[in-house]
Amino acid sequence: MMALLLAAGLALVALLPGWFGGFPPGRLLGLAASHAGLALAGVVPAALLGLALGVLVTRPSGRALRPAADALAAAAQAVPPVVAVALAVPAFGFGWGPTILALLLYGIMPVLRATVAALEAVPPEARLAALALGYTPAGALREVELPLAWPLVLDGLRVALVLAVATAAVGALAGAATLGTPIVLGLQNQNQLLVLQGAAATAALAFAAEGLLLALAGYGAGRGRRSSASPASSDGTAQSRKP
Amino acid sequence: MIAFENVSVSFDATEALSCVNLQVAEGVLCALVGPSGSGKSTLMKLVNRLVEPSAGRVLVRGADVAGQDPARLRRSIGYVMQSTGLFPHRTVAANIGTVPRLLGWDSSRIATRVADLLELVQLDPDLAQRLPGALSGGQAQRVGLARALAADPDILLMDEPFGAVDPITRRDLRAELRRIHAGTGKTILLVTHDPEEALELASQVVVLRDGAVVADGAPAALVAEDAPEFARTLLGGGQPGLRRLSLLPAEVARDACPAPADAPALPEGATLADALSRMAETGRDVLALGKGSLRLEAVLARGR
Amino acid sequence: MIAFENVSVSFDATEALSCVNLQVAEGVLCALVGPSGSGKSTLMKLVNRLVEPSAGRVLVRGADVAGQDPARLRRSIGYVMQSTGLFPHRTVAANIGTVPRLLGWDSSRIATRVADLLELVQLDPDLAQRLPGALSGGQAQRVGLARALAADPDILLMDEPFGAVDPITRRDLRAELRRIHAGTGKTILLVTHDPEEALELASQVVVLRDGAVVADGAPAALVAEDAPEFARTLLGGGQPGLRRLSLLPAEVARDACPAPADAPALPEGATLADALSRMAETGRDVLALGKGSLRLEAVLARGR
Amino acid sequence: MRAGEAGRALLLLAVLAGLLLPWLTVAPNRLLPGTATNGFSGLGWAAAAALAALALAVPRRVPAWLGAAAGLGGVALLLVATGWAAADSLEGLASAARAGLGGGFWLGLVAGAALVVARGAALPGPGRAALAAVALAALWLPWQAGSFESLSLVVEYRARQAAVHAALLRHLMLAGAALALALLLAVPLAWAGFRRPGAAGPVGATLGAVQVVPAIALFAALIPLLAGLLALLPALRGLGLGAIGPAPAVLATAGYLALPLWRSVLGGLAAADPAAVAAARAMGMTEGGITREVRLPLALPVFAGGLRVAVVQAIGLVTLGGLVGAGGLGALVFEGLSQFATDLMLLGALPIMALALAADALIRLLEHRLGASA
Amino acid sequence: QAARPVVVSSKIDTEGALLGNLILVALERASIPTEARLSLGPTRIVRTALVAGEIDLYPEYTGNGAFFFQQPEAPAWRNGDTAYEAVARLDREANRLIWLARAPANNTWAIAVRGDVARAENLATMEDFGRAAGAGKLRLAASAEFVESPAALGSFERTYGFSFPRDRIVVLPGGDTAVTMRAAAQGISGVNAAMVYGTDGAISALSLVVMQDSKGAQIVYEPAPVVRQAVLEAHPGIRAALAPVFASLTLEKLQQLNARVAVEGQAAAAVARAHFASLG
Ligand SMILES: Nc1ncnc2c1ncn2[C@@H]1O[C@H](COP(=O)(O)OP(=O)(O)OP(=O)(O)O)[C@@H](O)[C@H]1O
Ligand SMILES: Nc1ncnc2c1ncn2[C@@H]1O[C@H](COP(=O)(O)OP(=O)(O)OP(=O)(O)O)[C@@H](O)[C@H]1O
Ligand SMILES: [Mg+2]
Ligand SMILES: [Mg+2]
Repeated sequence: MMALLLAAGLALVALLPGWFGGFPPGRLLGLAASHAGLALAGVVPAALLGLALGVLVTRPSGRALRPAADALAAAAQAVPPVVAVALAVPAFGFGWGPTILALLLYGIMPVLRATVAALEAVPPEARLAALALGYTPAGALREVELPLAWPLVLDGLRVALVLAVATAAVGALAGAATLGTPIVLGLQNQNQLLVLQGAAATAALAFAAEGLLLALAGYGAGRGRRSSASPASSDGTAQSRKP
Repeated sequence: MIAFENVSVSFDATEALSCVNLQVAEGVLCALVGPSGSGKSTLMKLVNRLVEPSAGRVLVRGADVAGQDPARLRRSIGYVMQSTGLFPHRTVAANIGTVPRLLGWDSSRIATRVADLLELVQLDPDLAQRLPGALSGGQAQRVGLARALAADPDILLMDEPFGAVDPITRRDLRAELRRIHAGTGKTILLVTHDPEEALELASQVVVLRDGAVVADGAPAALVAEDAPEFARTLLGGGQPGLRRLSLLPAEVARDACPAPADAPALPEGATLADALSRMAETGRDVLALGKGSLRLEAVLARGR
Repeated sequence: MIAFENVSVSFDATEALSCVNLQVAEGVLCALVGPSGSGKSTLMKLVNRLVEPSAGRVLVRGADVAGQDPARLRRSIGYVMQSTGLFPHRTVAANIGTVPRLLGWDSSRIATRVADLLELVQLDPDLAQRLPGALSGGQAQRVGLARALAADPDILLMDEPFGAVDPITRRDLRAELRRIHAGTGKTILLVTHDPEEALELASQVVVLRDGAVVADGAPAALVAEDAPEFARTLLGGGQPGLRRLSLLPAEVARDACPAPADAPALPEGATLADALSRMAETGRDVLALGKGSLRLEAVLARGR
Repeated sequence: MRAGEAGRALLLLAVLAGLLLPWLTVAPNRLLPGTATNGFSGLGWAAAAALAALALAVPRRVPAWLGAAAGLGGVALLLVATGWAAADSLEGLASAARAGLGGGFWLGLVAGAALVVARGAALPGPGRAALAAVALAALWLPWQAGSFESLSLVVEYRARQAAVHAALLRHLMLAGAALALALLLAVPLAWAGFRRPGAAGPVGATLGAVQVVPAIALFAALIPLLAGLLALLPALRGLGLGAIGPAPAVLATAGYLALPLWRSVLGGLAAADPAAVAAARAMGMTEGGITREVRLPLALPVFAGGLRVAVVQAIGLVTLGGLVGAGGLGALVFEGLSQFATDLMLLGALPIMALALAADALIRLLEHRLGASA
Repeated sequence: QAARPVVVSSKIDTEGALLGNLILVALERASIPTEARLSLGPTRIVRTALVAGEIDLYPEYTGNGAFFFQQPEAPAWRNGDTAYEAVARLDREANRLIWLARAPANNTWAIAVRGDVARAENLATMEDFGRAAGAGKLRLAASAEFVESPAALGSFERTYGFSFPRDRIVVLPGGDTAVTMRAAAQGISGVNAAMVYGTDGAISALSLVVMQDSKGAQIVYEPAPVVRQAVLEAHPGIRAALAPVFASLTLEKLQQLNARVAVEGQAAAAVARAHFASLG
């Protein structure tokens, strides 16, 4: 698990300076916990929404909505998270609310795109076979299309998660306790060490999240295919790392 | 069992089928042949509502399919595709057990059924836990067949089921199918590109061309001299006389008188064409067939 | 023209070919048959160095290919694949003109050549500006053939060239190939799954099994009674007698005496099997063949 | 959900937006939160007429062109009526008073526009072009007639018209430069990764590592880095490189774009039909020839997909250039941020979204062309 | 060197835009060639750019010298004159930067309370604020810097003898007074008191009341143009061109001008031109 190793290394980079006048490690850890929670709170609805939209626009009935959904996702992606946070503060107050909204906007596109691409890549014969055997459309989606699309969808989720962890730093601007706090403080006080600590801690968290996601997914896949003698159920990292 | 009444199907611009009328009786193995794009697959998909008619009615077991729940209907009809369409993420056993699971069978009953089916299509039980990616083409086709048979449907749709396998495996699978059809008496609709296969397996052959049925009848009738020209060319392959002989069991020309003691013997179940081949090989004009004999003139007389 | 001397090929764990010795003389159409995975494609790819032997030598036009520049060698050898491998982003004309362009021909010469080739493979010149995606299977196969012929190579490698087309188109393409081979005298290596095709087209048939040559000879010899069992089963299809008759032109059994006036006539170029079919169809045991006649006994006598 | 139901859901969304959320807000100045009016009471008869037109766009019986046109009419009417209502509501107030657009307006606009796009998507090419032209006219005419001049957003625009135009142009240039730089980086790397699959892993990991650095940190961290570099190599200054301004913005943005571009080029190269590649090799093409003549052309559609992602990201990310003195629409956004003036932020953010959408549509068109020709 | 225009810059905030535009207008009138790089970024960026020579001139606050030279506790920063002298000397010696004449307007940190709250609780000075701080009626929005720096909130607390409960502070790490004031005015997240700067134009528009720092707890932040010595030598006219402009910027005047930009939404350039014209 290369991601987890990287995460550990970066975490050291982030924490070590704490003993030499940098940002105190205790506070950094507290911020990291809050950061992780915030990122999760943003990425989960983004993932659900992206998945739901992706499924919707690949159904025969939702195909008409595809251009609109694509355009919306692109627009959402183009709003810089800082701006989204700032615009959302008057409506949502300080703290998590506006940040979650920004993460939501930012996370939908990767998940939506990955879901659509993955569902379109499902072999048409498998889909046809599912219908021909008497699956209802929903059953075919649940038991055939989604499982086959899963590796690519997972890739999209991974991207969204990493983006969310990196982006959650802007929550600092809205008063949420995140690893963006030392970054913004450092920027204001010209303290490069704080910026480095914040950035390294954020990166560490992102890698750790990625590693955990892949480990969880690999575990799930492994359980699903435990009984198979085939070499196909290989390590998830190697598969999803492929472009 | 299956009836098409004035059925037409249009896709956007193209008319895939126009005014098709066709009956397939219970227990019949009906072969659909015709050039590529003639509408064979479309005709077949009407039966389990993968395609909807733009005009006309399709009756299955006497009832119009239009009024039936598609999922229920499909579970009651087996379907085998050329590209197998096996679910790549499910083991062989899970693939075969799909429809029973949809029908809510309990798992021990499914397991028993899967084991029976593997035996029926002559697959090693060890394959049950493999994923389809790890099967050879012929094995995958057998799994596809087993999957279609799983819930013991009385109707089986087979769309070029043996298209992707080599000729040796193909011959095996063909024998398999004949055996299963004989043993179960299912109604089978079989799309094939191979005229020999159609003639050999089917008791009814339907020839399609440009979305219309141009011939429909017993195999022998379609290679006879009075058969429609297109069907004759398609099915006869330049030697309609020999094709006819290959459709007839040797018994029909048997002579009760015993053959000379040194006459070569013809095995049980051989066709008249087999008899002719054996005569050419041995240079003899009489063969022993069971207790009786088979004479060259009698064989040739049946080619008309 | 082409010679394999003690050639073996290993891929990682599997030995695809072991100790193959084989000669293909100039102008011969040699068919390679055998079950899937027996090494047919591998043998063919040795010729243009798409595969390198792990032991032994491959000689083309008398010279070991190992010493030759692969790109130059390949440009001098035509190659047709089952999946056509047409470039989807190039027009039919550009596809056909690929090797001439690589060889640096000027564009007007290429254009003339493309037009000639389209005529040779009997394609409408209007197709020249289409993209391959807009062709039917049979048309695409013809374009693939034309592309392989473009620089007029003296050697042509064809790997299941007619695998993906329906039987009617397939029969046309087969006739095409026979015509081209007869007209140009090229040395052709043809991989096919279809025993009938091999017997009908080839003057030399090579049977492979598990990476070894198990039979090599004239088609008739391989379905004879003394042929190796495996080859006989593979090629004979259960009726080796009739297969042999289908390999022989009707002339070999002709009788100089004229036939009765009402005897049905057999067209020029028909085989003995065709004659037998005609006899079965008409119920007659004498046919008119040119000025002479053809009698049933004479036909059957050749099946041995 | 059937197509008609999707349309009905959008219509319902528009109605709810108008009923439950503030549509227009009137405030004594641009900083104070205003008092809200909801869409229907504010717009009067126009709201009813607009909704009726939108409702006509929903049923599938209505032909696509008519549905799209009706929807478009409804949206246009909503916009114009909102402009008029804003003018009415400012009547007699001090000059600092502002009429701002509320969440209900934006949600209603998005729902209405989605309805039009969904119906318009069913039209043939020329029909879509005509629809787009009519949509532009429907915005342009009332804009020229001054129907929108009372909206706070337009007031902000009028106050710095020239600056907005300049920022737009500069934003495009920055995004273009970042994209070009990222291409220069990603294409050779992808090529190397394709030739030597062993190299792809580390390159992917490195480019991926950039993604996890928070954007604000990266943009800011580049300044001391560049300053140090320039101190070492003052000659670079002559090339127009500076520690502040476009250089860090373009560099940082390019860093983020490299990954999607690299992935799509690599994926595209690998996507070529193996049969076509095998055929090319068998005909005696050299490896270089195969790449030039077979792999690259066949990779283009895949590559266009990656390019689309990268362009949208570029337009979004370059905004942060406003923090490092690069200018562009980001400068407007951050000026708005520093005053906490919502409309000024929107004045920067809306063109960014519009640019992103336009670029997305443009590349999609290109993709379509490529897809059609390949 | 003389032909090179003076690169004028400013910070990316309302007052920065205003002062930067004023400088531009003044230099233009004095026929000194200029190149505008206004609203370049936050303090750090602009300061780095000036030290690196990327820009030539921008308005900075005297009190920031406390942080540039890392001596926040030094008493010199708490008086207008000594602060100016200190920063001018330090910057000339360390960076060859010249501080020109400053404006008599102290843009220092202060705390403002919602008008209705101030009236209800009778709050006018920091003493009043200190008394009310512990009562749990106030919720303060402030930047992390304001909360954590001993020279800011800490200095207020020490000077006026109170301690503001930390759990009643909404800390915004990059927080600008525009945000904190708006939060207090609008009551976002229950906030009713805000960190502000003395010259913020929006204070009265947002009905906030500034608590008087009667004991001078804060560092003095008076704006002044800072220019690179080499540039000043090349264009000696800069000094005379800018002095009257900055002299005109009293606290009230600067608040007014800021309000025109921040509250009324006029463009900073237009406001600057109008003010310059009013100077005659
Ligand atoms: N889903 C579809 N949309 C549009 N046209 C279709 C569709 N399915 C089939 N067609 C068209 O309908 C006609 C009949 O197709 P069908 O698949 O039934 O032919 P077929 O006889 O099965 O051919 P093949 O032997 O190649 O499988 C063809 O012209 C085909 O292009
Ligand atoms: N590139 C390769 N790497 C590893 N094994 C290979 C490779 N190419 C072929 N083989 C193996 O070599 C053996 C012979 O393959 P080959 O493709 O020559 O068979 P074939 O007779 O052409 O079969 P088919 O009729 O299926 O095309 C097979 O076992 C195959 O799996
Ligand atoms: Mg078909
Ligand atoms: Mg092969």
